[in-house]
Amino acid sequence: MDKKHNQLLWAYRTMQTIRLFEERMHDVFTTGEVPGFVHLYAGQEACAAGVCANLTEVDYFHITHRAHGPAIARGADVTDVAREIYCRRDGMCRGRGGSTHLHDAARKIIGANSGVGSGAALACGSALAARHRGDGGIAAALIGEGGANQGVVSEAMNLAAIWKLPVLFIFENNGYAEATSADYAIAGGDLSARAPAFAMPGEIVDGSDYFAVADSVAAAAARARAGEGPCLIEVRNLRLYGHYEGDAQKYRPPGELEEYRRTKDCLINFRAHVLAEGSLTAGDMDVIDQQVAALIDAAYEAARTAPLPDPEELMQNIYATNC
Amino acid sequence: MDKKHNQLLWAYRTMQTIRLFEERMHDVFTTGEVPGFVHLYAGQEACAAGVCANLTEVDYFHITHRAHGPAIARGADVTDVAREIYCRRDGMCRGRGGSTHLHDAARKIIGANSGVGSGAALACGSALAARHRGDGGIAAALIGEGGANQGVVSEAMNLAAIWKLPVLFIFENNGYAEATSADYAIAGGDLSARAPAFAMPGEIVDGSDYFAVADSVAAAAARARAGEGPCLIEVRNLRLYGHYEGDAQKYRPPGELEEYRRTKDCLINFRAHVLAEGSLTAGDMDVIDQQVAALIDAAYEAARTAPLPDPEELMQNIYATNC
Amino acid sequence: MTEKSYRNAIRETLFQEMARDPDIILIGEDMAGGAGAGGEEEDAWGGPMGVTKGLIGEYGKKRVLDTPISEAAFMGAAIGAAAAGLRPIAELMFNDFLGVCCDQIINQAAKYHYMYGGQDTIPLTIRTTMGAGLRISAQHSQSLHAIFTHFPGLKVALPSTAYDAKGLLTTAIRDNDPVIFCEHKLLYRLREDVPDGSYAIPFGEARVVMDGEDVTIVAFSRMVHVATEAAKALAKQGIKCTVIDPRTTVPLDTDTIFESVEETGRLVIVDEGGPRCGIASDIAAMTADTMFHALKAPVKCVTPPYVPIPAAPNLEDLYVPDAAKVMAAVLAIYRE
Amino acid sequence: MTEKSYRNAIRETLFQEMARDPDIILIGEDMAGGAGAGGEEEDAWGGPMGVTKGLIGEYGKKRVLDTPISEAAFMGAAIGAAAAGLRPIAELMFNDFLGVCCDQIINQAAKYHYMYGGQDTIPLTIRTTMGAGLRISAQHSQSLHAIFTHFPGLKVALPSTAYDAKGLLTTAIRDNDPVIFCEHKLLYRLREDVPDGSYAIPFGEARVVMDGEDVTIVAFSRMVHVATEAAKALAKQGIKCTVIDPRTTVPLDTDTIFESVEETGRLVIVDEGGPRCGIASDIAAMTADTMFHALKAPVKCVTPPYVPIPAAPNLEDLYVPDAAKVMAAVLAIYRE
Ligand SMILES: Cc1ncc(C[n+]2csc(CCOP(=O)(O)OP(=O)(O)O)c2C)c(N)n1
Ligand SMILES: Cc1ncc(C[n+]2csc(CCOP(=O)(O)OP(=O)(O)O)c2C)c(N)n1
Ligand SMILES: [Mg+2]
Ligand SMILES: [Mg+2]
Repeated sequence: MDKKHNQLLWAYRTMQTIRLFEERMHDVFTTGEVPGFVHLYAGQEACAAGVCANLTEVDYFHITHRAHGPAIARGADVTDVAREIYCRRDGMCRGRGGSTHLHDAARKIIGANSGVGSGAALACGSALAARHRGDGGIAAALIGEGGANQGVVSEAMNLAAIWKLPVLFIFENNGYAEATSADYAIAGGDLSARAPAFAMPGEIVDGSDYFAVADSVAAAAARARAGEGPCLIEVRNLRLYGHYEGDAQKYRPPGELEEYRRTKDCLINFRAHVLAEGSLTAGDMDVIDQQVAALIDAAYEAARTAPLPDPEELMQNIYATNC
Repeated sequence: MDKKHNQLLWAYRTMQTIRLFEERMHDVFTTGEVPGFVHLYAGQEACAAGVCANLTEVDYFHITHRAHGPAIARGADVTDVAREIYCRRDGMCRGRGGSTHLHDAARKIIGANSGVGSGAALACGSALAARHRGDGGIAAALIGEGGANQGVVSEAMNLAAIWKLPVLFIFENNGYAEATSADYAIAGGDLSARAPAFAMPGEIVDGSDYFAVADSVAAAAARARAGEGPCLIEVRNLRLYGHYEGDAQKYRPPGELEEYRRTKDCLINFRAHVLAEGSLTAGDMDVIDQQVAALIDAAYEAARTAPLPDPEELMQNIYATNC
Repeated sequence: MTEKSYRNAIRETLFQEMARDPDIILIGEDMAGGAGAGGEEEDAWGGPMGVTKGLIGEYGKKRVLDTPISEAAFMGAAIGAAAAGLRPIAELMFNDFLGVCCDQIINQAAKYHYMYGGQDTIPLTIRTTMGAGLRISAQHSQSLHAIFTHFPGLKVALPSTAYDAKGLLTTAIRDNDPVIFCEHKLLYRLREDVPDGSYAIPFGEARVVMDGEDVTIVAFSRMVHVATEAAKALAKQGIKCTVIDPRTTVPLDTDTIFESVEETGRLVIVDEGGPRCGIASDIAAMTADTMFHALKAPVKCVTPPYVPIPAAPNLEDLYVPDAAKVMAAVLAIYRE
Repeated sequence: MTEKSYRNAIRETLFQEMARDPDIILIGEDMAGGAGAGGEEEDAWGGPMGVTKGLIGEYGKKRVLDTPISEAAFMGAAIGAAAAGLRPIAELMFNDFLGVCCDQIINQAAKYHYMYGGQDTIPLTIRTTMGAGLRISAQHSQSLHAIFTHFPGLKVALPSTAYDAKGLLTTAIRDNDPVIFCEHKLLYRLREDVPDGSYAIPFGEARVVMDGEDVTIVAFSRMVHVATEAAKALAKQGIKCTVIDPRTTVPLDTDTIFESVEETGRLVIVDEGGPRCGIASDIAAMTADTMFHALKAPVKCVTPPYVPIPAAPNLEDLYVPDAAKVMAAVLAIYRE
């Protein structure tokens, strides 16, 4: 009971942290102080949270260019995330990666990757290493529905299946790859249909429903840990902002986001769910809201005022073994 | 009736030409006079013949490194083929490509390609061009079952499906990719299962049965010509020789080839079929056998005695527009 | 003659060439944008960089093809279509994504004409973007023209101005070989007077940006502007540089470079590509062979250091060659 | 000390290193061969070139992993496994197939350590084959070490002898960075005495094959033998050459090269890679900068011409540099 309660508090806190982090990012981006391309995860929180609810210390979590939310869901330090987005010396990648390349080895958050889809292959390697060690670890890979059309993803699914690797291919179908709709780019419109092609189970999950995602991932993770091989989960959601900050989003059908915000906001739905079942109180969540708001303030302030890397850093860490 | 009769004569002549061509190649290879890697098509004749029976002048035929048979099936001049394999000046690619890169633009035989699987993408381009011209042409791409595991093949299937391109993806499952079995390398063991993943029809056909292949391709071609998009056909057969000449084939289960030769030889089965239905006579086929034997003699003799390219050719045809 | 941005000069060329030849098609991600989405605008993006805006409205979906994120498949399709008689213009959003369609470019497009004995031509133009400066880190900021140059069979153009962008793209599209057309991300807003009508700039003809008898500076793409800035500053110190923009690396106008080196005896090459096996070392090597006796001083290459490209703005600015580094290189050899 | 072929020296290294470290795994196509086929032999092929024969028998399926023809996926898996603590040795059957896993190598493996701020290491060895001579045409005969060299973050080894193959592979496997280990197809049968025990040859230390004060010849891989043949013939004419095999292009032992050039004043670089933006031009450029004042004559690059590789034996033989071409280059600058 306590465990469930804590889990719910964790889920709410996680999703709320991501939401506020991204809303703040959306605001500050206009000031021009954030370098590079920034892809916001707002609207998709239930997916990363639902996955991470099922991951343990030995598991790997492969994320994408839409990196902030997933990194936070996996427990990355929010200040560390913000500092990296601001390309600061003490960011998680020492300012070398920026928004799209968050990576936290200690937490097994594996590199947001600019070549979309390539995380699917890297995840096979994480899973292989975990199996080699025999520590029961699995690899969960987030892949955008657009990135899922990269050939390497199909190759990786086949490889994971024949090697029975403990990989979860989590295709996050947020409706768009940049400005191109999933319906246009995916033959048949249904990524879960690719599961039988590679002899693995697959299903579609409502990405606005934390519980649905968490349950689906729980089953897949259990299966993977039991040595039964990979699974595919297609999580359907929408992003609340543009592909990246600055995107005018003229491709969206009118009213799409308004409707989604009204009926599919994972935070609103989560709140309603836990209040209805009485598992959390409004007070529980209000406290979290305040804590998170303070955390976000502090993280952005810390990031904004943190120093950029020292010039010598340009030429460091090219090789691990001296050269 | 006449048409059907001619078609049967053509099919028998085609398969017999390939068989004798490859048996001869198998023999002469041991002399060391054939340069490079040589992959024989013997045992798979019904596949290329069954496909080409359904192609017209406007259609493109994309072939693989196992190139001799498909090129011959599509009507390439046998001497021209032999000369190219011998890397002669007057080979179809002027001796620049050799056995694995047969290509005959006039007959729309498109480049056997060393990067297995890439023909799937090129075929989308042929189909696009045919549709652009509106000449009713389609593209049929042979792809080995091993090459089908290349990511570009999945990408191409998806692309062909969403663009409704007239492409036939013909996966020739001869049981092995080099020494690795199809059962090991293909998740689920069944390539036709990839068709629904990319929203196209797919089926498995007995590759030892010319009629089965031809019928399946006829239906797929008609569909493609009608603008209904791509199809997948998995043709199951075995090669009678090694992956390439020199392969000791220790991976084969004992008796596999003997059994295949006994029950699945497409030439024997074809003969039995037409004799049983009375559509061709033994005499018809005996005549062809003799003609083909003479043709093969002449082709090899011509190839063997033909000159190598002139040294100046090394630096020719790098660019089409002067540079 | 109207003032146009580099971006608009490219767009205008696409409009004009597509009007001229109905076999030209455009293939790429979000060339129009909004495919299947039901938004208000037919081309919601008009290309990731806004270069192809309006083309789908003019030429329709049959000739402007948005693709899934499948570079290998659509590059292969473009090559196949080129071999089959169309004249595709394919867009590789960032040249870094060569990674996922490398086989198509280096093994198929580059070798098709030669390997098959000259039977087919591949009149394909690949438009791509290059260059650092947007703070988008190691996988989106590279300048990979040396890689394209390494493989015979490709031609490689790197326009540094709006005028050249139009003239070189016209040539690229009309050329019967695969051409990699490298647009620098930081040049899209550059503006100058550009003729409204069509014109073609032949490949392999360098542009001499400035003329001077002391030192020869060869530079490509955005580095032409950096080199020119340096040369102007040096002129104030009485050092007169010739600045040469070869405009294409394949074919390469060695004549113009060598003639200048004959006069100056000193060569600095400025390039945003990597230092090892790059285009700077390529030209340095040719010069150290053919022009050895004319050389009075070491040949200097000004390139980024040998390191992946960092996101941090201050590090990225250190990474990219600037006028100060070019001046230092010139000064290092000027006295000799 | 036993006489071993280059092939067996490599195999022996794999055996010894896998015995030493249980985290080493092999990944590639037909590393064993016969997977799932039911043939009599457990490793029906033992690698496409027979190099990995016997390893699956010794170390089992858990450590010798045959793959589908999916280079992008299995290279990516090897990188992921390396980041996660294993030490994979992946085989890219022909270096030409870089085409289909390029992103994994240039954008992932090369940049992983740097881009993520040094958090993880990628102790990955990629064994691959290079070189022309088998009459297998343009897509199976390239020597692409210049491409690997272009991207910082990779190390690149090109053993020219059986002894070096063993020592360099040992270093590669123990190194914590991604190493591209380029085996020349035509050297597999080369035999010489090779120690039976393990030894490591440090990266970045050239081997001086011959010593002479007239001309410096730098060569890689099989070209070391071609250069040596030329140098021996020249010696008979009284021209004394130093022949240097740098053994790795990254790191590159410029010290040894430059010291020799200091003495000879003359440099010829012999390489089987392409001439444009290749390793020959790379070294020529460095020398024309750093060692300009020591140079007495033009720097010569002996490479194949700028053309795809033809299948026809006579054309392929014209394509690959031979001793006669090296001698001609030396003679061309010797008198100066
Ligand atoms: C191989 C490759 N092609 C193109 C891009 C450019 N790009 C970056 S994000 C993106 C859209 C990705 O869509 P999706 O995978 O659905 O993820 P989302 O952005 O929706 O989270 C594209 C095309 C890329 N990064 N990598
Ligand atoms: C991308 C790529 N990887 C590996 C190879 C080496 N190779 C050549 S043929 C072959 C086996 C191909 O098997 P399959 O596609 O089933 O065709 P088959 O030889 O059985 O006709 C392999 C692995 C290649 N040519 N291209
Ligand atoms: Mg998406
Ligand atoms: Mg096969």
